[in-house]
Formats: sequence, C-alpha cells, structure tokens
Amino acid sequence: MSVPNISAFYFGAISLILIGLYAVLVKKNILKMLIGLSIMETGVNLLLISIGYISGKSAPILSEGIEPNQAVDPIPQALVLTAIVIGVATTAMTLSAAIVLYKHYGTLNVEEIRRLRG
Amino acid sequence: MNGQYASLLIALPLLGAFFVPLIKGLGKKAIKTYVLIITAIQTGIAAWVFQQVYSTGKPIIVMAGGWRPPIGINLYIGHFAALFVLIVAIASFLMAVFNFKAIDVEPIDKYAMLFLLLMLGATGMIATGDIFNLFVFMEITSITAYALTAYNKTGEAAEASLKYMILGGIGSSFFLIGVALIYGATGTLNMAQIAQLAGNIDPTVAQVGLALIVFGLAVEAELFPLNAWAPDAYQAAPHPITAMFSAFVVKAGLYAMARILYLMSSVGTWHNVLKLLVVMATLTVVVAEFSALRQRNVKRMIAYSSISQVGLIALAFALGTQAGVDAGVFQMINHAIIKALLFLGVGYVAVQLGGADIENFHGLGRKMPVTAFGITVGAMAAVGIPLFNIFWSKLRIILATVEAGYTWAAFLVLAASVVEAVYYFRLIHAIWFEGEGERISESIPLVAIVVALVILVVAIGIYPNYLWSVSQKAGSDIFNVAQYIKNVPLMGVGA
Amino acid sequence: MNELMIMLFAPLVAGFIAWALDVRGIREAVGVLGTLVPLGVLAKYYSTIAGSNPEVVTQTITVGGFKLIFQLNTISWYFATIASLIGVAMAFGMVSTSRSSYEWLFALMSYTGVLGVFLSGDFVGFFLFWELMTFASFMMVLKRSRHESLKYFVLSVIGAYAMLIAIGILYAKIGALDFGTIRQALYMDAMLGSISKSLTALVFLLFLTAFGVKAGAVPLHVWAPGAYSEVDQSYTAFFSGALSKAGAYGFLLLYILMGAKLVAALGIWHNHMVFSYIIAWLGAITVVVAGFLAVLQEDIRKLFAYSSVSQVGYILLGLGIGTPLGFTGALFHVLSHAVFKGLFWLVVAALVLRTGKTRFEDFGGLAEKMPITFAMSLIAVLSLAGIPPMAGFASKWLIYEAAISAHMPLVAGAIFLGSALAFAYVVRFLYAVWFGQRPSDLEDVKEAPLPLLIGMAILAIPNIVFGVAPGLVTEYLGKFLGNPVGGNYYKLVTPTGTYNALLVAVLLVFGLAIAGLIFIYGAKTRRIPVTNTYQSGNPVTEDYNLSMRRNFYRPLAEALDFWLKYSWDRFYERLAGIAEDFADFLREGFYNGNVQSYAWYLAVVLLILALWGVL
Amino acid sequence: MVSVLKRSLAIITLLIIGYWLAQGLAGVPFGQDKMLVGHYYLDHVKEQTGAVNAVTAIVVNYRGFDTLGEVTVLFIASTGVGALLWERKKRRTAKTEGSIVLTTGTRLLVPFVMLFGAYIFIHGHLTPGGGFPGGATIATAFLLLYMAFTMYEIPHKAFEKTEGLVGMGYVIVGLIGLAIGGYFLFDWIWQTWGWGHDNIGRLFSGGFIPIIYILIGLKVGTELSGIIDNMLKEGVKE
Amino acid sequence: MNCVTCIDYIIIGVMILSAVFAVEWRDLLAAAVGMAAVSLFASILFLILQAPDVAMTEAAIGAALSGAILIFAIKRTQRFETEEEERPGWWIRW
Repeated sequence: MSVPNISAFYFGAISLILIGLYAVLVKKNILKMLIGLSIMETGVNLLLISIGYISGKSAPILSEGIEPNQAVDPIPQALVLTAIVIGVATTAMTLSAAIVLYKHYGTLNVEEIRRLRG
Repeated sequence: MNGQYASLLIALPLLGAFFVPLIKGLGKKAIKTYVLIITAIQTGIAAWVFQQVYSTGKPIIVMAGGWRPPIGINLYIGHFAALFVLIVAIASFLMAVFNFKAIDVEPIDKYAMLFLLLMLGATGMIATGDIFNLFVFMEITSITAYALTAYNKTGEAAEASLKYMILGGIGSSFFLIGVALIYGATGTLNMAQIAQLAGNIDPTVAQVGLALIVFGLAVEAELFPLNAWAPDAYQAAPHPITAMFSAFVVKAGLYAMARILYLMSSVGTWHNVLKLLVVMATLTVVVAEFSALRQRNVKRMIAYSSISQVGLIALAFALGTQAGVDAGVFQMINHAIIKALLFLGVGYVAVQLGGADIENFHGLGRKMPVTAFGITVGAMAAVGIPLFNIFWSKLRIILATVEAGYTWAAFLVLAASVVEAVYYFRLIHAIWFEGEGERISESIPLVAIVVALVILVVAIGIYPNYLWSVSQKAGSDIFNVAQYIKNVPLMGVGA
Repeated sequence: MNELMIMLFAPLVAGFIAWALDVRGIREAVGVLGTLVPLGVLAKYYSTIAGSNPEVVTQTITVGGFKLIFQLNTISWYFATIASLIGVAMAFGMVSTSRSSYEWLFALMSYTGVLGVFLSGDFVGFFLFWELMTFASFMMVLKRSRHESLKYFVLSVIGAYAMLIAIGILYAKIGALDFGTIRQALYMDAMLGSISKSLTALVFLLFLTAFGVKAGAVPLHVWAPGAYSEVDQSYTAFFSGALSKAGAYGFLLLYILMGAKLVAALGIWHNHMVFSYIIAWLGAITVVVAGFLAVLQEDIRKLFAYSSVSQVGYILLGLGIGTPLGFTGALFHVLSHAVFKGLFWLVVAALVLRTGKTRFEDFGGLAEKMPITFAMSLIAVLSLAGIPPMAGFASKWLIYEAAISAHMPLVAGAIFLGSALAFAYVVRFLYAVWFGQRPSDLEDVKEAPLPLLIGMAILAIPNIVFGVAPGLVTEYLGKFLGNPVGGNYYKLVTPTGTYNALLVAVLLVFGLAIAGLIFIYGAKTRRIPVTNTYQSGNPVTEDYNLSMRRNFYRPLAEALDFWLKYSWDRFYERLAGIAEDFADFLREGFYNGNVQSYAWYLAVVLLILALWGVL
Repeated sequence: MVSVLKRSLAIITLLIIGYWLAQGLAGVPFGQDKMLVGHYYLDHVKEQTGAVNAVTAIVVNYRGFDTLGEVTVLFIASTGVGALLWERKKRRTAKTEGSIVLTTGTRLLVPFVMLFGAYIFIHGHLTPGGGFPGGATIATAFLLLYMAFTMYEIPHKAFEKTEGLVGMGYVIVGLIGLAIGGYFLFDWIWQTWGWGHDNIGRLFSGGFIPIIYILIGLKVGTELSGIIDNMLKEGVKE
Repeated sequence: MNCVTCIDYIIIGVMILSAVFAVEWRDLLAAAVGMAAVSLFASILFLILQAPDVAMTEAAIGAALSGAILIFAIKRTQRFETEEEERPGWWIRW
C-alpha cells in the first residue's frame, strides 16, 4: 500500500466529503446530518472543479485575447453550476421536511424518529 | 413526423407542470382533470414513439439544441426506452385517475406539479444518453419523490421522506464522484463515447468510478442493504405515488444501473462488480421477503414484496448474459403491471376503510369484491402462479440464473419465493374467508382500471409471446453495447 | 391436431364458465361436460395409441419463447385416461356435494393441470402444469383451512422449486428443455460423463424432493392428511386419485430421462441400481409408516388420507424395483389405486354429505340405510385390502412378484406388512361405519344422491373389470415395457408365479354363494354388548374403553409410543416457527427505523467496495 | 462508550473509503489537460453560439438540456417546500424589527442589489455569472427585505405565476427551436436568424443565451424568494 | 515551497477546519455559519481554480442562501443539539 500522490485540492475535496459523511454517520441531530450532507456536496463540487483544472491556464472566458488553448476545461464548471443548484434544492427540501418533522415529533434526535420501522 | 418530436416527451410534462400555477384558482377537480389530460397526451406521444421505434426497428436519437452527441446531450429512445416511456406514461395516466379518489390533502396544485415532474424525471432517466444528464434527471426524480413522500405532512411522512433524503443524498453525491472520475478519465460525458473509451481507462479509475456510480444508482434501485428507505417511503407516500414508485421510479434507477453497467463492460474488473451485484440482489430478495412475512400493514407488506421483485430484476440484470437481461426486462414490465394493480387496490381499500392494516382486509371480498378480486389476482400473479404473467418472467430469470452458474442464488431466491407465497396467501385468506362485511359501492373508473389490469395480467399469462419478443428486443438494446454505440451518431471529437 | 389442446383446456374453460356464470344447474352441467371432453378425446385416440401400429400424437405451441410440446403416447395416454376417469367421477360427485362455483373452478383447473403434466413433452410445460395443478388444489384447501393449505402449499412449492432448479441445471448443461433431447443427451453423457457425479446426484435429489412431495413420500407426506381432509370429499377423490399420481409419473419420467445417467453416476450396489434402490426404500418406508399411522386414526378422512399415502408408497416401491415387472406392477397399481381410492373418497363424500360426521365413534349400522353406497365401499375395501378378484390384488401381486424376482426380500416384507396394515384399517372402516349399532341421530339418513352414485359406479366398474381381467392392463403396459407379464386377459404369468383372476373370481363367487346359503339357513343371532368385543380380559373403564368405534387400535399406539414421539409434522411446524422468528429478527434488526443505521449500511457497502478495491 | 466506539469505527471506515477514493483520483492527475469534448467547445464556442463565456455557452446552449433539468429541480424544490410547509393561513412571526442600520441599509441597497442581479444574468454570456447567481442575488435582496422588516411579504401569488410563466417561457423557447430548426432547444436566434454575428463580445450577441438567462434569472430569483418566504412564515390557526 | 501554493494550502486547511467545526459545534447556529464558511472558502478555491462562474454561484447560493435557509430552519426547530440519554438497545443507538 502506497500513499496515493494527489494534489492538495483533491485532498481538500475528499476531506470535505469524508467529514460530511462522518457527520451523517455519527451525529444524532437531523439538522447536523443535513449540514453534513451539504458539506459533502460542496466537497463533490470542489472535486469536479479540481478535475477540470489545467495548470497555468485561465478561466474559459474567451474575451480579451485569451485563446481557446489557454483556457481550463469548461465542462466541469458547467456541471458544477448545475450541481450547486441541485444541492441547494435538496437542502431546502430536507430542511422543510425537518421542520414538519419537528412539528410532529418535537425532537430532531434520530433515535427518537423511529415510528416507521420493521 | 420527425423523430426529434420525441423531445415532446420531456417538453410536455414540463410545460404542463409550469402551467399549473396559472390554473391554481380553478379548484381541486379542475387541477386533477388537468393532470389527467396531460398524462393522456403524454401517453399518446409515448405510444407514437413506441410505434415508431418498433416499426422501424431503429432508435430515435433526439439531439437537444441540434448538437451531435458528444457535443450536445442526446436522448436515446431505443427499444427499451420506447417501451418503458410508454409504461411510465400509462402508469401515470392510471394513477392520475386514482388521484381523484386518493388525494385530498392540500395543496393540490403543488401535488399536480410534482406528479407531472415525477413522470418527467423517470422518462428522462430512461431516455437520456448522457451520464450527467442522467444525474440531473435522477435528481429530478428523487427530489420529486422526497417531496411527494412527505406530501401527506404527517409525522410519519416527514420521517420517511427525511430518511429517503439522507440516503438518497449520500447516494447521489457518490454517484457524482463516480461521474467526475469517469469524466476525468475519458473527457466526455456521452454514454456511447464512454462505452467506446471504457477499455482504455486506467483500471483503478474505472473500477472506482464504476463502483461509485453503481453504488449511487443502487440506492435508487433499492438494492440491499441500500434499500432501507424504501419500505418507509412506500408506506408513507400517498397511494398513487406509491404505485408510481414501484411501477417505474425504481425501474428507472435499475435501468440506469444496468445501462451503465453494460456500457462499461470492457472495464477489467467488470465481472467482480457483477458478482457483487448478484450477491446484493439475492440478499435483497431474501431479506425483503422475510421482512414481509409477518407484516401487519398490507401496504408495507406489498412494498417489501415490491423490493424483493426488484431484487429479482437486479439479479437478472447482474447475470451478464443476454438471457438474463431479456428476462429482467420482461420481469420489469410484468412487475410494473402487478404492482400498479396491487398498490391501486390496497390504496383504494385504505382510502375507503381508513388504513391499510390487515384487519381492514378481513372480509374485503364481501365489502369490495372487485377490488378484492384485483388484489387477489395481483397477489397470485406475484407469487408466480401459471396463467399469470410473472410466472413466465420468473421462470426465465431462474433459468438464466442457473445457466449463468449462480445456482446458489437461484436456491436462495426460490426459498424466498416460498415465503412470499405464504404471506400473499395469508392475505388472500383474510380477504375471502375471514370476517364479514357490508358491500361498499366501488368507484366505476377505478373498478374499470382494476379489471383492465387484471385482464392484462391474465392475457400476458396466457399469451406472453408478443411481450416476450418486445422484451427480447428491449433486452438486446441494453445488452448489445456495440449496437448502441453504432446507433448514436457520434461526432469524431477527440476519438 | 388441435384435439390435444381442446382436451387440455376444456376443463379449465368449463371451470371458468361455471365460475363466471355461477348459476345452479348450468354450473354443474358445464362442469361435467368439461370433464367428459378429455375422456372422449382419449377414447378417440385409443386406436391410434394402442393399435398394432402405435403413433405418437404431438402438438407444439410456442408460448413466451418456449416451445411447449404435448405428446399423447402410450404412457401419457395411460396416465391421462386414469386421471380423466377419476375426473369424471369427481365431477359427478361434486354435482351432489359442492355448492360453490369457486370449487368448480379450481377442481377443473387442477384437472387441466394434471392432464397437462401427463401430456407435456418438455419441462416448461411440465413445470407450468405442475404449478397450475398445485395451485388449484391449494386453492381448494385454502377455502376450508388456512393452516393445512399453507402446509400443503409450502411443501408443494418447495418441491416445485426444487424441480425448477433441477430443470435449470439440466437446461444449463444441455441447453434444451424437451424430453427427447434431454433424454438423448443424458444417455450420451452416461458414457461421456461431462456432467459431474455430484451435480447428477444433486439433480436427482432435487427431482426426488419434487416428486416425493407430490407423491407424499415419507418424510414429505405431512401435507397429505390435512389437505385431503380439508376439501370437498368428492374433490379428494381426484386429489388423492389423480394428483398424487403426478408424483408417480414424475418418478417414471426420472427413469425415462435420466435412468442411464443416474446408473452411470451413482453406480450399482449389490446388483441394485443405487438411485432406484433409494426410491424403492422410500416407497417401502412410506408404505409402512403411513400404514401404521392410518391404522391409528380416529377420523375416516385422516385414515384414508394416510392410506392414500401408504398406497402411493407401493407405486414408488414398484418403480424402485426397476425391472419391467416392477414397472408393470407399479403402473397397474397407479390404475387400481386411482379407482379404489377414488371410490373410497366418494363413499366418504356420501357419508359426510348425508351424516355430516367424520369420526368413527359417530358412525354405525349404515349398511341398511345406504345399501348401494355400502356395496360400493365393499368393492373398494376388497380392492384396497388386496383381496382377489379386485384390481388391487392384481397390482399388488405383481409388485410383490417383482420384488421377489429382483431379490429384494426386505422390500417384499414391507409390501406384506403394508397389506396387513391395510387390512387392519379397512376392516375397522367396514365394521365401524356400516355394521353394528346405529347411533340414534343417524336414523333418518338417506341413500347417497344419484350423481354421487353414478360417480361411484364409474369407479367401481373398473375395479371389478380389471380385477377379473388384469391381462387387459398388463397387455397394454407390455407394449412399452417389453411384455414382462405373460398370460392372457384373465391370467397373469410371471417368472415366479401365475395368477388366474377369472378362476379366482369364479371360485370366490361360488364360495360366497355357499357362505350365503349357510348364512341364510344356518345363522343364529346372538346378542353381545358392544364393549365386549375386544378387551382381552382388561376391565373396562371410561378412559380405556376400546371398541371397534373408539380407540380400537390404542394398544398398538401404545406399543409404538416411542416412535410416535417423533413426528415429522411437528418438526416442520417448528421449522416454520423458527423461520418466522428469524424473519422477525431480520426485520426488526435490519429495518430498525434509525436512519443513522441506514446510513451506516451505505457506509459499510462503500467500505466493502473500498476494501475490495484496495486489496 | 458506545459513542466512542462508534466514532472510532466511523473514522476508520471513512479513512479506508478516503484512501480508496484517493487511489482512484490518483489516476486522474491534477492540473493536466484531460479534455476531449472540452477542446471542441473552446475552439468553436464563438462561432457556434456567439458567447464569449464558454461555461455559459455550455450551460445554456450545448448542454441546455441539463439546465432545463436544473431549473426544474429548483422549481421542484420551491414547489416541494411550498407543499410541505403549506398551511391554510400563514403569517410571519418575527417580533423584532431590524436595527436602524439594517433597515436604512436595506432601503438603500435593495434596488442596487436587484440591479446588480439583473446585470449578472443579462451579461451571462460575456462575464462570469449568469442566471443562477443573478437570480440568487435578487433573492438575496428579498432576503434583506425580510430581515429588515417584520411585516414584509413578497407577493406570492404573482411570484408563483411568474415562476410558472417563466418556466413555460423556457420550454417554449425550446419548442420554437424544435419548430424552426428541427431540434428541441435549438438556438434559432443565432443559427437560423443569425442575429448578432458581428457583435461577439458585446451585449447583443450569444443567440438565445441572454433570453434564457433572463428567464432563468427571474425564475431562480422568484423561486428562492418563495423558498425563503415559506421557511419564514408559520401557520396560524383561524 | 513558494507562497502561491502556500495560499492554496492555507485556504484548504481553513476550509477543512471550518468543516470540522461545522460538524462538531453543538450550537447549530454556529454550525450553520461554519457550513457557510466552508462554502465561502470553497468558492475562493473555485476562483483559484479558474472557475469564476462557479465561484459566484457558490458564494451566492451555497454560502448565502443555504446558510440563510438553514438558519431559518434552526429558528423553527431547536438551536442546540441535545445530549441524548441512552434509552433504546445498543443496536439502535449505535
């Protein structure tokens, strides 16, 4: 087993993903879990952008004399735009579900939110 | 007509959904009727597409924005997609009829929008030919599903929805990581081109990417042990939505999984992924059947049964043989019919008698004979009794499984089927031979749907030839990747 | 050649019509008509099948990508005819006993199933109709008893699925599903040995389970008593008379398809083919165990249920002997068991219909009230107990001869013991129900209704005909078994013995006449208390009051106490209980409702993926 | 105790998963040119779409289908939040008015923030930004209003209708493309009519990109404000 | 190590740190702020990675709006993570 040689950006992205997942796995507060999910999504976005980055090249906006071969990969950026919006949509949905849940159960502790089981 | 008009399949539900706020004030009935009309038109378009694809034998490639595939996003409406889009549309149409009885919770306008968008999401997932677009449609489907699961606004509904969201969120995040890896390795997002380039990818990247994508989709496709959200969501969702979940939402996930799996079949570690999936699918069947055994809530029981059947489909897809895929597609169709029938019947009973607990089913044969009959036929078909449709697909799947060398999987699956028989026949006994009751008048449209579905079940059971040939075509659409690549008019970019 | 289809589906369609119309009278007429069609078609083909130049009638249809082959050949004609005979009798019986269109539907559906099983020339059709038959009969039981029906269904389905896996293995190895190809391929493979021994053994075991369940071989018989009792008794005639024969047919099929391969794979032990020897012993154990259990029953339905199991054991035993003579005996016994057991169940149906009682202690002295039924039951009793000149004797005699000539003395002993047991329980039936004191509440019992009597007659006549002229059957069976039995219509000649049925019959009639004369002229009646018959000096107490009608064989039960402690039934019940508890455990443990646990499942899957990627 | 065990197990699990992901990512080296389709976009974006910002061109034009889906997702979220938090009658419950700084600041800033948002999405094809950040900026303006004034409410009826109409507008633009150019979401303004070909790099170029981005901007703005509105108001009993 | 990459490392480090804090703080309002901070730092990283579009979107949507929505949700539920008492069986609690 050798330590994979990855860049700091990849490392940061993976760390965010894992920290987010850690929150989901360990924290008992629903909102905390949702924060974890949100952090995970940020991490994934960062990962995508890092994959599209090309050292020494500039943003893919081809004005002011930037030639096509000087730009970084635009596709991941387009994808991440989509992914961010999807992320906020999910967050909004989860939070409103959490609000409804709190209204009915009076708690946000996952161990007590167990009416549906078996 | 130009094949590009198949894009109406996507445009129509969207337009329909966006139009709803404008007619919000017209009242519940108007909105429900509106949904019914939209789904009917969608069914018409889907039928036209189906007819086109099956008469010409060529897939329709919809190129969005007029860009050729690797540049633009394309929809690939091949044999499978044409078939399944039709099923999605029909199932939605039937459930739109059911909406009139089953949905009473406000706000109906939001429900109508979400309903149409759920249909859209599944259609898109099945039709798309681009891996990121698949992600987008998957999110459309699942976010709609989250919202609809919680739609009843009870505590249970919110609980089920939150569980679904958390698991689905993890799944989709990892799916996206997988997409990122595959993109990083190939530089393209088009499925056909990925399939072309799959053999050259660095094996570690390919393996991690494929595993993550399959993981993400398996959450949607309810494979054990990633399916823990499913029974709760099925139980808590409004009844028509449950039927839709089971009839096509899961199927869309399964299909996407199978599609990507076979596209990546030139990846070195592919067979290991298949083996893992076989194990997961078999366990899905076994655990779900056992969980259904002593279930008191009939809706939940049928939800477990649905999960197990989905596991059976996944097993068929994971075999990696043509026979398996054909059988899986066949089972998908049959299962969609059966589960639409069962959830419709059980939902209707729950609406009429106030809950889906087994006690309400005692004497159902006297209270609601037609519905009870429908449930009975559905149950018998699900067990795999001859003269009903599932018999053929189950037989096909078992034969394919043993042929592929997974005799142990066949053993376990069949053992689970014995359990399935037990709980279904307990239900039938409760319906017909226990309890008393007064006759309750049943709604004519719903009765008509139940009878139509029953006739369909029996007709396929007696004469499966047509559907089998259709499933074979659809199956080879998934299995035959070379043909898939050939069908997509790839532009020679980079390759 | 669409007659085969007509014959196959006429009962099913008739059943549907009867069920959908549900009009008294029409329902019955349609039902009876539906059962008569197959018999007619079979009669029409008799000359083709049994003529000097036998042909095989074949019909192929394609369903769902499978080629279903239906064949009417010598064997399938034989089995199908027996089934239709019972079917017709059942239909007549049901005219009297059944008031439910539901029962008509499923009775006729199972009839179609049985016919389909016998006619199928490939495994898909075989499995389809096998399932159909199981399902239909299950639905019949479900109506009366959920518990018994589930027991029956679970065992049957386990059997059916075992068969399915076996079929799957064969399909995977051979690539075909039709009997012809499979037979040839396995025949070749017996020499080549490309299918491994263990796999062959597995396939054999699976088929053994499948057919064993249906035939009710011990230890897979536990469904039979409950299922046979908890249906309309007219239907039981078919259930026990025809459905269980599907199991026997399956065993025969095993010989036809896999015989050579099994011998090659499992070998020969002391001049006996091992696989065949297993079947023979299975049969022998079934005969004895079920015989004992039958003796100990207090309920006539249970008694005949166990008796049925025991008698099917004879068939297995005969097949297990594995010689042409053995086959002849077994197949003959298929016929005779079908007719006498069918007759018995119709008699029981008449009793249940007229008295509403099923336990021995509630019966007595009905011979005067139901004379024709009594006569019928006498025929059945004679046949079952193996008393010449009834069909039952001829077939049992043949099996016995076969066992002796194949040097299987222990097995032959089982036949003997079984016969003795059979005699013991039918005698009790004969006496306790028909003779002796009549309970006061049975005073106004009437003779069985006409349709039921017709049904009985249909089954009684073959009992006598094939009893007096057993050569009719052996000659027919000889066509494909190579004439192991010589003689003519009335006389059977085997390497070890000769049985002249006509002579015996004549002698019997003569003897009966003499006995009758003596009875009429010399009999004196003498009054004794009922309790006096059978106490051997024991004092009579309230709880040890043994009479013909109550606890007659209790001393035997006490003698067998040790063995009766072990019950397969309880064993399966416990197994089912464990399975259900396991299901609960699984459900509560896995779907525990905590979303964090669920998230952990996801993490664990990721971990597995990761480990599998890392290592 | 259990909790410590759980934490450590979680950490171990996650480290293994992380190691695995890192291993996969090591095969996709950072900072290297991995483009395949990307090159095509960069080379042809100007003449094919008229947009200078390649990301915008991809988002709206080349991969317009994704964006349509994305808009739908946001629409679903707003609808879903509306459905979940639906009450027959609801009202804001905040008690305290914002501080004087906040209220004055808001009064001053809101028009500019809105203008800035509009600028962002109108110039999406030229500069970084576009419909989504622009819409979000507009929503931020409404957020400010909500924070500053307890009684402030957006006109939800109008907003909902706008959402629907704007969404339909997007689909209809796509359908016009289907009618004119034969493809759904076809850029008929640029490719068929050829407007703005000599204007590349200036405002009036980019085919239908500005139009769609305006639609998206409006839609995102209204939807996000709708979500905020729904989250802030609680039901009251009648 | 030149200091251009130095800045990258520092930002990444701070981002991870704020993620850890966002997860570990028991005050959910603080955690929400931490989450917004993660988004903010991520958006700076996007800028460094030559993705200005994404950076803007992330800052506007990811940091500002998500954070705001989260804070609203916290206001409508409860602010502090409660210390759970150990009631159900170990398997569930786990």
